[in-house]
Amino acid sequence: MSITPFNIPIIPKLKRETILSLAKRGTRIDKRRLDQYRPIKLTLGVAGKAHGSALAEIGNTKVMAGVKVEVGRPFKDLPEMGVLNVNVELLPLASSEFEPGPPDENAIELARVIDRALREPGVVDLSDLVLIPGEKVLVVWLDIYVLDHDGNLFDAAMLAAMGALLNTKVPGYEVREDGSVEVTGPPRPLPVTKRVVSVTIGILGNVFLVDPSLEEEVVSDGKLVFAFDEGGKLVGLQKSGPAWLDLDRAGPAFNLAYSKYKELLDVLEKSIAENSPK
Amino acid sequence: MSITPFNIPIIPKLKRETILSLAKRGTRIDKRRLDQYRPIKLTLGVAGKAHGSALAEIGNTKVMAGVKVEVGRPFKDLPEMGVLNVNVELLPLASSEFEPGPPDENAIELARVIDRALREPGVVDLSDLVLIPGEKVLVVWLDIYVLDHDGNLFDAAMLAAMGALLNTKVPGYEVREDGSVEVTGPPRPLPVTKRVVSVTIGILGNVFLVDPSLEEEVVSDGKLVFAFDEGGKLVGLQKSGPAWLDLDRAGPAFNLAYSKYKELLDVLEKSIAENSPK
Amino acid sequence: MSITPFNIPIIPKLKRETILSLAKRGTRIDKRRLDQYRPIKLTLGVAGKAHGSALAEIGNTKVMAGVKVEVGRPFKDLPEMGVLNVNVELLPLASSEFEPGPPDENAIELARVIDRALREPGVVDLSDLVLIPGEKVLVVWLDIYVLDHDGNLFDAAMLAAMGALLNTKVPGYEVREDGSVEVTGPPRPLPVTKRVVSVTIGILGNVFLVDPSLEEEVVSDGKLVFAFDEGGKLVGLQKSGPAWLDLDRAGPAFNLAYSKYKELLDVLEKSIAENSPK
Amino acid sequence: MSGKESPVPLLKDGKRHDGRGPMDLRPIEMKIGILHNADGSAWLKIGKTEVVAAVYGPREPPMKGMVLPDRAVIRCRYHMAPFSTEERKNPAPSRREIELSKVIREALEATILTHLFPRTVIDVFVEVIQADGGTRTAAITAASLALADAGIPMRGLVAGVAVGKVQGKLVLDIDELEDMYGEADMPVAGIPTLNKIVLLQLNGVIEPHEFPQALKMAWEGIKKIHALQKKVLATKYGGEQ
Amino acid sequence: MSGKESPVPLLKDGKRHDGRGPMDLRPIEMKIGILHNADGSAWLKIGKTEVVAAVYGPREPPMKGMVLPDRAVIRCRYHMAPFSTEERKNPAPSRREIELSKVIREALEATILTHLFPRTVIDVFVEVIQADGGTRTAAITAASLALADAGIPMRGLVAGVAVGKVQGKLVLDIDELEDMYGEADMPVAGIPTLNKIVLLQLNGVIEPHEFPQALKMAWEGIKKIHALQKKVLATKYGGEQ
Amino acid sequence: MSGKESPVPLLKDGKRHDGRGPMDLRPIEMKIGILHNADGSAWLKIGKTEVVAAVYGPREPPMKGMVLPDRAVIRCRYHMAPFSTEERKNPAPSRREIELSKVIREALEATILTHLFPRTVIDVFVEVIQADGGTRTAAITAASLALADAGIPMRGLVAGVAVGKVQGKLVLDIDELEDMYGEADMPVAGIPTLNKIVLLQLNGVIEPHEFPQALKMAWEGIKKIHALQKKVLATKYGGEQ
Repeated sequence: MSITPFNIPIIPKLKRETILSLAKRGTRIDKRRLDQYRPIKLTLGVAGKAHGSALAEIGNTKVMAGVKVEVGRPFKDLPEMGVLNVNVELLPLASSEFEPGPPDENAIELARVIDRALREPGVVDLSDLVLIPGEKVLVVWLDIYVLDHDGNLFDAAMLAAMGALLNTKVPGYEVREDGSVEVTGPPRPLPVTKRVVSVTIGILGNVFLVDPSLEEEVVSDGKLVFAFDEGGKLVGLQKSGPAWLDLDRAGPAFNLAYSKYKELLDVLEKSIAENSPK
Repeated sequence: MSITPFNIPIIPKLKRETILSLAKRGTRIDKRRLDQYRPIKLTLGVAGKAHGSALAEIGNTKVMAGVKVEVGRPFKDLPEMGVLNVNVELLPLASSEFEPGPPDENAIELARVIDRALREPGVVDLSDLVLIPGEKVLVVWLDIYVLDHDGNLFDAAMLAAMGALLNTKVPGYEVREDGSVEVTGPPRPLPVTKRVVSVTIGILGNVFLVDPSLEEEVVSDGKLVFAFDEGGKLVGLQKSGPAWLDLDRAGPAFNLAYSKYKELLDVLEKSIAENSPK
Repeated sequence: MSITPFNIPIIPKLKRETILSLAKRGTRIDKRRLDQYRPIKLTLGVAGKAHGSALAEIGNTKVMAGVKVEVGRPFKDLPEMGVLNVNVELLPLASSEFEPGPPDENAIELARVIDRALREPGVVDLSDLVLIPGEKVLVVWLDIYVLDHDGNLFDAAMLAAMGALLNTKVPGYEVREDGSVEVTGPPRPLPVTKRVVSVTIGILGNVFLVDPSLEEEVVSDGKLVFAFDEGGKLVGLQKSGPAWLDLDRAGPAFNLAYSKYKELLDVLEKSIAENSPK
Repeated sequence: MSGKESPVPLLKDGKRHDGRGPMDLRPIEMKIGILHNADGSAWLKIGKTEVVAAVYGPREPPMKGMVLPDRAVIRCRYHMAPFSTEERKNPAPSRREIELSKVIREALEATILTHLFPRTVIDVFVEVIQADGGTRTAAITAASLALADAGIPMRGLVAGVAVGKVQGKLVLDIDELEDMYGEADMPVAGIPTLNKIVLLQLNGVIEPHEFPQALKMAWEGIKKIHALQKKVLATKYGGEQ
Repeated sequence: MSGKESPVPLLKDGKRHDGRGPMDLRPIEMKIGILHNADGSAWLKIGKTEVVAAVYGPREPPMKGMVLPDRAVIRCRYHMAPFSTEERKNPAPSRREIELSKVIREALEATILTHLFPRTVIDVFVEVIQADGGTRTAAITAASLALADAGIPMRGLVAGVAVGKVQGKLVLDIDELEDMYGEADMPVAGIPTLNKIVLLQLNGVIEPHEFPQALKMAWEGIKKIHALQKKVLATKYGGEQ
Repeated sequence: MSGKESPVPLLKDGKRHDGRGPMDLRPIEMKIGILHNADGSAWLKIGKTEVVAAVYGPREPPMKGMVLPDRAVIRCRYHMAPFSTEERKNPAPSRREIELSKVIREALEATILTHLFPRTVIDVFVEVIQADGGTRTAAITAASLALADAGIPMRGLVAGVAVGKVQGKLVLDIDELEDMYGEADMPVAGIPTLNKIVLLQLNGVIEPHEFPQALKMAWEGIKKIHALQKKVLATKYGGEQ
């Protein structure tokens, strides 16, 4: 069951007015342009026992992602496919609003939006993760760990997720004659076939703010998350929050997001390049 | 742990007095005789993806039941028997008193009373649901869905359950040589060997009210649920609620229930006849 | 998450002062010496359907332990070892402070301290509990049932646990040619290789009280639990509660505990001797 | 009622598998005041079935709002020790335990004078130490003793016993074997001094004419158990012989 | 979007597997006031997808403190019957159901005049009786009808439908087969009288130029569904033809 | 302590498998103020073990009634990232995490001046990012730094380290390999400026005479770690060199 958040501080109406009036002049509280991201940083290989990991920072927002690859069973209806599980933890470290406990609807929504944006375009080639068809496959656990929440968790989580997947080395599993599986060979990169990034737009009335900070999110009506693959195809989309959107503003929102996705892709590419063996 | 319900509206004592004084004159708030059911209706085949389903209505009370048949494992101590699972959901749609969440003690009691009334007389021939003894059997999931609660959920649920079982077509499972199970043959009816109905009597002091409405249940001390098979054998019995019952009133209560079970059986038979291929 | 207990009666400061001033004179509210246990009693074979059981009493504290041995799977990384599970239930019967529900942090801490004191010195020879290596082993369930809480649950639980293990007869499992396991042979004693007891010391400021009663625990800062095997090796240790301990008082605490463990060992030995066939 | 055949005959020459006649109860032992902390407690053994009951209260509710303005709230837990059964029972409450906690609570609500203690909670906790048939009726019998031991006013003591049907014949106080391989199990509990039934269930199949007969047999058993209850209370508290 | 091939062609000679053209909705039936206890209720069938919605409130919060000082709290549950799907669905809420409950609640928050009912709760419960594609948009359409039936003031009725992509072509109101073997599923819900989008998601892959196109198709569907909503309300309540 | 043999010798020519002597700590790095939202935070790496700690408070309780009239309530969570271990760890709290959260909370209760903040809550959250032995003592050392960073008054900084026994010899600051194949692991935490022990556990078997010896070794380690804590605080806040 989903319930209107009621345990929240009162929304500062004055702040909303300020942000709206700044927006009319094309600027924001932190001096950014309406279509400007905060500084973005992606660091790969931040957790040594993970098979792959990354830390994404957008402004003060910090999201870590870690990948573990294990042997498991395929889904009954997909016997020749490995398994990808995406989990998000909104850690209580990250915000005074986050309480310890199992993932709530916000964590689940975040995980599922990222899951779809990875799964639908086939970012991980799951057909390449089969050991014994119908019996044993590789299960990829992608755990997204939100450490510091200063707004725009979707884009940071997406970036961390892609970074971690691209950083992942799969242990060299081999199937023995008796059907047992052992790690014998050298590790190999996870088969990642595409790169995906997301662009989030905050909605305040008729104003669009790219990469909303927490301060901006709190007074927003909601947001739109667009996920793109490296070729610019739309591979995910989510209206999140109680906002409504004018029918004729959907196109402009899409165009705004489309104009930004390459920036994030560049961050991703750069960090991979820095990280790859020379 | 069971707790006296404490989150309930105060019981209207005046209403109780009214019902009691009407009962002395042999009648009820809705003009029924003390031993009279509200109109009963049973519709089969109401949920297309279920293998069997039914909607039972008693007055304004509406209970749906749906059956799904799946391949599963037998119980360890009953390797040559299929499995029957009965589950009840008191949906929040059905009453302002029902909250979303896992089945509470009321839902569990209801499910278990119906389960026993089906299991003990062998209503479903579980020995006819074995694919590979000890390994693979058919599992019958009987999900009872309470949609509108205007009293006497037991009888409505029992009727919906029997209707759904009698409406069930089991997929034509076949065991291959390699032990795998596939749907190949034509569906066949679920082996239902008996018909069972229940008769519920509300207890208010020394007054018995057959088929109590919600209004009557709220002011009652409790109820007695008697389940009978088509031959009139007693196949289930439950005192529910904090009522007590005079030792010498147990016989009359039984006789009252016994005098009514054929009415419900008739409803069941009629709906089956209407539904069967001509 | 662990939370400072806040649903507790206010700690009686006067009582604390009384206990401290008595302690200065070397005595206690119930006239015991500072290093004196209350009467200890251990009765074996108290629960007929358990494979082994015992009831330990220390003063008014009553703890039962029951063992069930079942066939199960070994841990993946320990294919040639049986499994020992230790579970503690702080029953609501035992104290007005215990609420029904899954084990809380106190029950879990108690279970884990006992588990370690049994596991680390190899009290149960798990290598002797293997039926088919990597496939089927014996699983020993040790359920500790706290019936009456008058302080010092650790020592009573440890004693009940050891008593129950020593009382356990393992059903005579045999592996058939087809890999199935059946009970055919005569039962045999559980392979228990060592005896372990614990000695608990209550800490009030600089005062140590052996075997604190509930009255003493309530005003204490915490306690130290030392577990010893029959040879006097230290096989477990836990500071429990928010107390601190002077660095130079740790040695004296250890020595005090060490001076007492044989008393408990004697109780254990005596009850085994009484129980063994003559 | 498992559909399987019993390993031993359940009736032979008018005797049951353990030598009892059809109307014989198993040997019963009862004790009260066995726990230190509880306000009232009782231990009951009938055959190999063994239960412990404890009562706390009337007391403040454990949680704000868990009260009624005109009477006490009863909390009741029927729970089985993991080692009380043939196979280890997971200590998390099963659906069976949840149902039985409810029917036992409702049985006790009928006898406790709850209106004397508005805005309080009375807790009844029962643990099954060994389960060999008839645990719910043993639980309610012990709970009633523990309530009396706690000094909580009741309309009357509650006692319970099950009547079963084995090889076509009604028998009193069935044990686990008779329950498992018999045709029916009808647990009954009541207040014999008031001739009131407070618990009534049936698991199995009986003929219409057997219902009054089974009830009558149960009541005979209940009266015998009630006499033992009175005796154990008198031993501790005197009076009410 | 399973990566597997469809057992039947999803498009053939411009017709879909069930004979519809790309812009055809499935047959739709709606009823309101179908439940006795709920303050408002609705039943909706679109193709083989079937949902029931009930509304309770505005009413006291079920739990102290679950209120807002300036408006109503909305509680929303999207839930699937265990027998509504190909394989039996566990009735415990899945991650999918939790997400959909959230997006449906957020969609309704945009239209309900919550500020008229401070310190109250409005409950919207939807059960999927049969799932054959488009259940979330069916749920929101039915929920909106149930809200109207309960007399809860809204800025406008909400209607929803999904646009899908099959064999490279956008089609309206996809069913389960088209969802499973198609390339994309874009559910949209909105208030057609105000031209406001309140729900927008995408599961799958589309080209940039297809986004405005898909949205336009969805809106055509939404307007048709909205016309049916008005009709069923008018039949009961008159007016607003 | 798994009973299995180590793949490498744990001691050879007086050196440990990683080249350390018996009294050598692993390399340690500490940082404070690494998180934006938390009132205080710290990051600590010792060998390959890596933890992050955050502190919120003193603040209003998250739930009415979760307060004490005379002091602050401490909430403490020790939690491992799913990717911090050899096999993926389920993020739901394990029994081990529940116990460690308790002993860490109790250790911190001894040093925080909780009576200065009645009716408030102080939250201490620790995440293990990489687990290679000594995570609980790393957690408590980092938590103490985060508390200092949050400006919460303490009787003294807490530092912790484990002493282990490998191949019959006591060694300081064991790593995971030494823990797994060694004979004992005795974690100790304390306030070195006051000579107070606040955490003390033993997992394994030691001789009676080894207990004081192990404690002495731990205290040497604790003093060294404490010196590093002071240094990192001084770098940010000056003073207390």
